[in-house]
Parts: sequence; C-alpha cells; structure tokens
Amino acid sequence: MTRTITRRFLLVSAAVVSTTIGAGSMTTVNAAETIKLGIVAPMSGPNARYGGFSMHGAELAVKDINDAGGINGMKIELFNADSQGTPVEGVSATRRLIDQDEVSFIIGDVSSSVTLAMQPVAEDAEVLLLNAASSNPKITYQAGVGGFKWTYRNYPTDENRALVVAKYAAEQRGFTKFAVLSVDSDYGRSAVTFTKKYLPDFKGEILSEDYYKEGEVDFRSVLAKIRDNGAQAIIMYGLADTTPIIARQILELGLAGKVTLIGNGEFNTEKTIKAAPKAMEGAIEAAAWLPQYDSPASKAFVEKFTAAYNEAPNNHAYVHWDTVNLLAQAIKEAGSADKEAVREALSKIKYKSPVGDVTFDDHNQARLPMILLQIENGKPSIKGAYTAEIQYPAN
Amino acid sequence: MFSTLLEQVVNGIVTGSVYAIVAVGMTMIFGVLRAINFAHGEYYMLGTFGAWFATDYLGLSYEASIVVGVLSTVVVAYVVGQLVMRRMVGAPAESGVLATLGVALILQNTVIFVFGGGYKFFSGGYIEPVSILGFTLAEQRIIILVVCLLVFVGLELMVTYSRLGMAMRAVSQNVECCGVVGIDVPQVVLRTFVLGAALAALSGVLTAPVNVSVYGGMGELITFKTLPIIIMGGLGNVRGTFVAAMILGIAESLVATYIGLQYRDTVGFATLILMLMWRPHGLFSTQARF
Amino acid sequence: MNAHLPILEIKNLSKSYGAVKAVNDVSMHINRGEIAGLIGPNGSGKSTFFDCSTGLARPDTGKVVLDGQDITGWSLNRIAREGRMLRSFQKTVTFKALDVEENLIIAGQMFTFPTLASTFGLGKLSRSRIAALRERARELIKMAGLWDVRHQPAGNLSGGQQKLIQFASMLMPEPKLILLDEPMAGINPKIIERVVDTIQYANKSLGVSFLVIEHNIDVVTSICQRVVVLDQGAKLVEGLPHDIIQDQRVREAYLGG
Amino acid sequence: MSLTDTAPQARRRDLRIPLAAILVVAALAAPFIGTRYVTHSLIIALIFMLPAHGLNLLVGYTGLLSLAQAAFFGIGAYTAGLLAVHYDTPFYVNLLAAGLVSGLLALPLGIPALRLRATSFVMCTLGFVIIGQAIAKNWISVTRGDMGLSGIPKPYFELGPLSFTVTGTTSFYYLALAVAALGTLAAWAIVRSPAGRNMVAIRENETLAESLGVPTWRYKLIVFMISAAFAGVGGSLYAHYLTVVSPLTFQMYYSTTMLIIVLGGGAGMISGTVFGSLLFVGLTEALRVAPEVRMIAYGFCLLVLVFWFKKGFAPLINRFWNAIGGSK
Repeated sequence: MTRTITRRFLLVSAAVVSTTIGAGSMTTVNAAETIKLGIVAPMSGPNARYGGFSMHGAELAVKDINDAGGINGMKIELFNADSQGTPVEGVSATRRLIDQDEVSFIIGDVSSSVTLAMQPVAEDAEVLLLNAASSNPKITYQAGVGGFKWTYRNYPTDENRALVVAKYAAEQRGFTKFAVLSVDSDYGRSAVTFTKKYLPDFKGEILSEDYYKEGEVDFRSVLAKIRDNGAQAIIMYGLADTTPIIARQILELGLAGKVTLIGNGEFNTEKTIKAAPKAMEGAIEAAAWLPQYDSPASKAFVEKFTAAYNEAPNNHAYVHWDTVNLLAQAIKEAGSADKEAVREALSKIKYKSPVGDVTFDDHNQARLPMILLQIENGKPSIKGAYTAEIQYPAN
Repeated sequence: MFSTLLEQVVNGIVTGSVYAIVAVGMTMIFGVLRAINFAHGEYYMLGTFGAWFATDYLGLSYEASIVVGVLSTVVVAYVVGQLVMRRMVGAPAESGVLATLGVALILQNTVIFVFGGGYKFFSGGYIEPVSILGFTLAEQRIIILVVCLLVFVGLELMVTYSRLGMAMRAVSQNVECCGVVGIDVPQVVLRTFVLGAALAALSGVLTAPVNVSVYGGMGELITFKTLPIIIMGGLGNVRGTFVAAMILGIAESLVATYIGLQYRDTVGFATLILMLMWRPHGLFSTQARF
Repeated sequence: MNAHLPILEIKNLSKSYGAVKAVNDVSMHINRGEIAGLIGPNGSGKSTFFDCSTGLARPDTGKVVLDGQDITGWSLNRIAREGRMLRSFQKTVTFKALDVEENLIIAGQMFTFPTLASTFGLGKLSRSRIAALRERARELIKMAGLWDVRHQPAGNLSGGQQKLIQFASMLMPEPKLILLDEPMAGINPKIIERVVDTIQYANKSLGVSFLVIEHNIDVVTSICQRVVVLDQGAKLVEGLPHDIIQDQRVREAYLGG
Repeated sequence: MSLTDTAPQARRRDLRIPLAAILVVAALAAPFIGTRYVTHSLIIALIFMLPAHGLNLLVGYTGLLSLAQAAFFGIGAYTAGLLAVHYDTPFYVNLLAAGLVSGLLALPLGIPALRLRATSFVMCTLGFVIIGQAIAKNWISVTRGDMGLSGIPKPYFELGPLSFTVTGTTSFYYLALAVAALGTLAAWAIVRSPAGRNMVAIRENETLAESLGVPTWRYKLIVFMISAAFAGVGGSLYAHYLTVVSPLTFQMYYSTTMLIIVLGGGAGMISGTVFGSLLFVGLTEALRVAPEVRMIAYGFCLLVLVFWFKKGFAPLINRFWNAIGGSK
C-alpha cells in the first residue's frame, strides 16, 4: 500500500512538473521570422459560446495572411489562452502568453472585467493589447492619454450606439414610449445609461426597466408587463443568443407588430429573423458589422468563415477577424514587428475595414462607423453609418 | 390587474413544470445516494444537444428528436453511472460535490469541444401561440405542462408499485439494511440515476423550442435553479419537489413582473434561505416520500 | 455549598412529546457521595428523564438544582462545564479518529480553559496547563488499563475499551456528579468488572457521585446504595436495592411492561 | 520504490530541517528562478491559500462543508477595493478592514446558517454567493454594479519614513508571501491551540463534544467568522493584485476552487492546504498546454482525486515527512 501510493504520488507530481517545465521550454527557434499573437478568450464553461467565435475569427484571418505570404514575409503564429470569462484566469492566460509564449501582441478578452484586469499586465510587460469585444467605457477612459499606453480598442463604445439608436427611433419612427429589457452586464447597463442621457432630447420616456441575467430564457413576465404598459419600443442591448428567444416570446404573447425591438444584439442575422419574422419586423439595430453588409471584403469573410467552420460568423467572429487584419496592417506600416513601432503605427493608422475607415483617438479608442439598420420584409436594410467622437470625462 | 396576476401565475406554473421535471430526478438521486448532483443540469443540456443534433444534422422531425435526445442522454448517463455514481455509495458529502463537479466539467466541455462553443438555434417544436383565459401561450408550453403532470403521476405509481420504486424507497430509508435484505444498492443507484438523467433530458428537449438557444454551458444555470427546489421540497421527496418547483416558478414570475427581471435568478436561493430560517428542516419531510 | 444538601435535586420534572407524556412529574435527588440507580422497563422514560436533567432536552416543567444552583434550561455543555455534571450515552461514543490520549485531553480542556478566548491561546500562557492536562490524562489511562493502546485511534479499539475511554474521559474534569446511561450494555463480563471497579474507585477516591441507569440487576445491587424505579413516565418506588428487587409493583411493571 | 524503505536503518538522518530550509530558500528565491509567469502563478496560489486555510478550519477541522467562501472573498475584495479607490488608504488598513468586515458579516449570516444540517447548510452557503453577486450587481451606488471597481491602486505602506509602494510582480510576490505566511502561521496557531482540538472534537462527534463541556454552537460560529476573515484577507490581496473587482468575484467557481484546494491537499492539515494551493494552481496552469481540452482534463483530475486520493495528498505528505525524519 505504502509503495503504490507513494509511487502514484511521485508519478503525478512528476507529470505535473514535467508538463509545466515542458511547456516552459517550448520556445520557438526562429523567433525573428514569426509574429507571435495571443488570443485571450473564454473557451470553456458557459462563456465559451462567445470565445469560440472569437477564436475562429482570428484563426481565419491568420490563415489568410499566412497563405498570402505573411506580412513582409513574416508569418503570424497564433497562441490561444482560455480566460473562462473570469479575471483571475484571464490574467493567468495573459501572463502565460507574455512570459511563456513570448507574444508581442494580444487580442482579448470578451468580458470587460477580464479586459480591465489584463490592462495593467500588458502595460507592465509593454505588450500591445488590442481589445475587440469589450464595451466597458472605462477600458479606453484609462487608455492612451488616460494612462495605459499599450491598450487599444477596436470596438465601438456604447455611447455612440445608444445615441444613434435613440435618435433614429424617435425621429424617424416617432417612438416616445420605451421599455428597457437589456442584459444585466456592463454592456447592457451602460448602453441604457447613455440612452437615458439622450432620450429627453427626443421627448422619449422610459416606462419600465428590466435587466436579464446571462442565460435567461423566460421573458414572458416582463413582456406581459410591457404589453400592459403600452410601450412602443423595447430598448434591448442584449446578447446575441437571447434575441431569438425574446423575439419568439414577443410572438407568443401576441405583441408582434405592436412593439419594436431597438438596440443591439444581432437582430440582423438570418437565423434570428427566421426565429420570429413577425416579431423582428421593423427592429432597429446599431451594429459594428452585419453579415449582409454589402462590401466585397465582408462578403468574402462570411463565405470563407461559413466554409471553414460550418456555421455563419457572428459579430464576435468578425471583430476578431477584423482586429487581426488591423494589426497586420499596422505591422506592415511599421515595417517591422517591433512592438514600439507597431504601436506608433497603430496610433496613426488609417485602416480600411470592410465597413469603413478606422482611426484611433488619443485614448486609443477606434473611431468606428456605426451601421444603423432596420429589418424590413425579413431583411436588414441599412439606414446609414455614423461616426462620432467620444467625449471623455475630465479626470 | 387580476388578469395580469393570473397570467403571471400561469407563466410561473409553466416555468415551474420545467424545473419540476429536472428537479425530481435530482431529488431521487439524492434520496438513494445522499449526494447533491452538481452535474444534473448537464443532462438537460445533453438532451437538448441530442435533439438539436437530430433536427439539424440528421434532419429528423421534432418528435423523433425527443427520442434521440433522451436516448443519447441515457447512454451517457449509464456510462457516468457505472463509472462514477455507483462508486459514490456511502462516500462523504465532499466527495460527492467534487465528483459531480468533475462530471459536470467533463460533460460540458466535451460538448463544447465536439460541437464548438458557439450557440446554436433550435428549430422545431410547436411554437404557435394559442389563446386561453384571455392570454396567449405557445403550444409547446401546454405540452410541457401536460408532460410534467404525466411524469409526476407516473413517478408516483412507479415508486409505489414497481420493484425499482420499492427498492428506491428502501435504499433511501436505510442503506445498511438493504444489503441484508438482498437489494443491490449500487444497481438501484445506477437505475435511479439514469432515470433522473433521462427526465432532465426530456425537460431539455421539451423546452428547446421555446428557449431556442442551445450551447454547452446551458446546464449550469438549470443546476442552480434546481438546487434550491430540491432543498425546499425536502430532499428525496417527490411530491414536495413538485410543490417547491411550482412555488419557485410562480415566485420568479411575480418577482420578474413586479420587482425586476434582474432579481429573478436570486429568487430561488433567497426563498430558500428565508424558508430555512423559518423551518430549518424544509417545507416537507426529508423522510424520502417517494 | 452546604454539605448536607443533595448534590442534585430534580423537582417535579415533566416532558411530553406530542400527546405522549414521556416523563410525568418525577422528583428525585442524589446525595453527595452516593451511587444512585435508576431502573425501569423499556419505555419507562429513563432516558428522557436523563436528557432533561442534563440539558440535552428541555423539560416542559420542573426544576433541576445542582449543588444548590438552579440549572434548569442550561445547555448540555454549560452543565458539563460550569456544573461539572457529566453524562454518558447509551451508545458508546468516542472521538474515533483521535488517539486515546487526545480523547482524554479534549475531555479535560474546557475545564482547564473555561473561556472561549483562552482556548484560542489568548490570555495567560497555557503551555504548562496543557502539560498538566496531559499528565492527568496519562494517569487516568494507566488506571483504566489503556496504557499500551494510548496512541491508537479510539475507533480501532474494542467496544469495551472504548467504554473505558469514555469513563476515563468523564473523570478528566474532576466532576462532582456523573450520570451513566446503561454503562454495561453490550460489553463482556470481564470489562464489566473493570467498569464496576472504575466506578467504585471514582466514587471512593475521587468523591464523585453517580446516577446509573442499568438493566443488569446484579450490577445495580452491587454498586448502588439507593434505587429509583420509573414506570410509564412516573416514579414507582424508591428504596434500597434488595428491597426494590423484591417489590411486587416493580416485578409487575417489568413483567407487565 | 518507496521512500520509506530506501535508506538503511543505521544511516538514517533527520532530513527535515535541511528540507525545510530548502523550501524556505526556494520560496524566497522563486521570483528569480522562474519567469514572471511562474511568479504570477505562485501569487495566485498564495492568494487562494488564505481563503483555503479558512475553509480548511471549517471543513477539515470542524467538519462543516461550506461553499460560502467566495462570498466572503468577494466582500473582502470589495471592502479593500472601495477603501483603496475612495480613501486611498494604505495596504495594511485595507487588508485588516477586509478581514474584519468579512468576519463580522459572517456573524449575522452564520447564526441562521449554522442551525442547518448537512445539505441544507451547503445550499444555504451557496446561496450567500448567489445573493452576494446579486447585491454587487444591483447596489450600483456603492459597487458600481457590473462596471466593477477598476484601477485599484497598487498597495502602499505608510510607516513614517519607511513609506513605500509595492510595484511589480516580484514585489507583490513577497507581499503575498508574507501575508500567506502570516495566515498559515495563524491557522497553525489556531489548530494547535486547545480550540483546535475542540474543533476536531466537534467534527468527530458533536454531541459527545457537547457533553464534555465544549460550547459547540459558539465554536462553529467563531470558526465560521474566522474562516470568513481569512477569505476576506485573501480578497484584499486579490483586489490589489488584479486591480479590478467585479460582481464576478462572487461565483461558485471560486468556492469550489477553494474546496478543491482543501480536499486535494488533504482536509484537516495545514500543510495540506499549503500544498493543495500550489498543486491546484500548478495543475490548472500546466493544463494550459491544451486549451481546448483543459477543463475536460481538469474534470478527470477531480475524479481521480475523489476515487484514488480520498484523503487528498496529506497522508502522503505526512508519510514523506516522517520518512525523511530519520530514526529516533
């Protein structure tokens, strides 16, 4: 008994030690010729439903760039690290990418609180952190001139989005009575906060305010309340996979056509609309991108992604794909993969994304065009693209 | 005013039915094993995934997908039951927590690994609204309600009259004595476990059409919803679980309507804690009343 | 403390469980230095009476006075700690995973460190007091004949040995009074002798008073100076052991019960 | 080959002191041996060691299985974070406040919870985590809700002329090491005191302990508070290290992590918890070599732990420790 247990113990500890050390010694030989890029995203647990798309988007972009001969002859080597959507794991993942894999560039994370915890780590190691999916305004409040020199965000902030949607809904559709049904996260909450800031300008009022937790599936109670309070539109800054659930329940309660969804949450994808066409009709969304966007680059992306992964890309897939391309162009313009040079290049970049030109302000926040669309006859119809300067609070 | 209240109560009952079918399996497993199954929601997820796979990949009808979803879960549950649950007879509570958490991690992340982490859309089922009592419900919800009642009537009968049912009662009363009277305890645990997992899967398949979104992590939320129910229902108590599920369903509905949707997930545990302060031994007797 | 007063006095104790009157208006006392017996057929309320007197259950009515102090409503641990009245349980219980010495040290601890803070090592330096505790534990282990197994986990020992651990444990805090619930149940005759010896040693040399519930009539007659008989929750008779066993009512109670 | 029967009897020497010395030196030199990633992993292990010690007192010594640890961890993290952000208080103030607030809040929570038995108690403690998260999300005026508290300043000490700020991973490692060492010492002092023995008595047999004068109810309550205070102190380190505290701090994942550390290391042993936190962090980090199957592998490790190492690694550590102890 003693012997076997001790042996087992030794075996297990040997295995743990050797994998740790083994992982540590995996430094690549031709470091000069590859660009090391790390992706931090939730890949296990409930949040994996966002991380999976992020990873695929980035993979696709890297593959295309490498197939085309790389950037100035340098290939991109992609490392992925699981954040599980928790700050501790996210920081561990980041640390590992920086110290073990020796990456110079990191794209991540989806969850804002993870990104916020990653920022000081990247800053400390002087590694370029590109965020492509967190919307917490703080991330860029404290970046660039706000402090963190190495954080950039290629994702729209909620303020611009909220303004565009509120303005269109009020001025073009004449809505004045609104109900809030958004996700209970920094994204949902801050978008609604900004909406509240602008609504009075358009004589709009909010009749009820509800936030749902991630994974919520039962909206009947809230929708019944909205039916009874007579709101004309539901302000919904939600999660992509919740939109079809809400749409179906709008249908179920006989609210289709009586109340309109406005906000953001992949209202425009074919599957969402198909889930409840009558409920989605007339919905207004401000999106950074949509699969039907009519540009060759965007169409090519959708096609390639669908072919490679057997499912249509979503917004997370796109933003990560786009951010890899953005980084590639910055490296090309810098003429080298030197972090410092790439950072300089990024600040001055004028990147042509599939939806328009992207530049960065002094807080390292991308000025992104926001596409406003309306669902008409079961198809998204683009009503315009808006870019606005972000106003930063005085520190 | 009254009609809103009535509508919310009905909503709550429908939600409660879903919880009840999942929770009853969990509570029966507790009855025979004295262990909380933190992986129980994963069988709900597996059932949904099986059905999604059947409709999306195999192109089967929704009815056929129910069978595929439940059967595939039964197979997985049988393997887990053989390898893990059977061996947990008489293990301390801590081991139960860790082992079932391990199983949850394995099941959840294997599905993510195989099918990809992204969410899927479930198409199929009967989602057209019908009108009753002046408000509308999807047909599927009526199916859920009916199935829930059938399940509980069936369980009552099974527990009272079938051999497995009697063995389950015996095991939950006293594990030591079962060995003496020739009841194979691990076998009873295994069968109860597979039955419980199948019920969870059934609940998953039935709700898939109205819940639409299918993804690997969906089981965790259901586990958390059912945990307070099984405690309130009196661990191992089938009827108590039914009542507790209905109470929670209705309470959630009312909280979502009159207080705010953001507090909905807290209702279960808040109700549980309040109830435990009032009656530390639960609303119903823990003496397994199968 | 008046030496003439009984060490324990129980007045008009009653306890019901639902409609069942488990103990109905029972009074009794134990004199200082006495070994008293409590007998009665099964279900006569002996255990309930015990539980109510020792704080494990709360009596509905009645009063428990220990050494002149009213201890009615005190908790089990407070009665043990502050009243120095200890009790055993019908089922032999020890701290199974701990060795014999630890078992005894735990038994003495709350009397050496009566405040909670002092057990955490706050206040006066406690090392010498722990050493004294260990010393006393070793003496009692020797007396109980457990010296050779003192470093064995209690759970590994035989039922009889565990019973001895239990007795030795109860002597650790220098108790005034010990209540024994069927100390001879399920142990072999050799150990019975040993237990009897231990009880008598504690009574004579350490001055501990006893109240013993016991079914073994031989033991009762040999050690008890006075016996109380309970039947159906009420006191039937009280008297000298050999008078009691001849009492017609007692015989009827046992046979008819 | 087993360690117990290698060295011949006559030549056995007590290797415990040299080994302990090596371990101390290794702990002190760690940041200079490994990369910063290793240092970071060690910091995480040290941060989790504190709540794990608290949980060990509760589960391992007193026999109360609790999942509330993440709730007190979160309370501690928010307390330290709020103090640091709003009042810019020195580190030790935040740390003590975090421990105090968590410990004191455990009193009103523990009184109803500890009346419950077994499973109900476990679920009640899990409820604290769920409700804690809801409060952190919805009490926006204080916690900033989902926005979380970010930009928590680096820990600084204000000791007259000796004022300094802890910057960089290496310095933080020493800070965490010092706090964890003090925590370990405190836990050790508790379990070695008569109170520790009383806790074990409660674990072994509550009624018997009660009959021997142990005020079990008060002990359970005090241990629950102490364990919460440990979690709170861990939370303050967490807040300062990650610089961000969000409602996500209240999640069952952290509670189970702490439970895995305690049970994996070996419940009812201080060295088990120390070893457990290193093992746990080592394992989760080692599994990063295969991100896709990482959590699957982790799940299997849990099963291995439950079925093959029922008592965790503590018995092995004990045996090893005695084996190198030499002959008497």
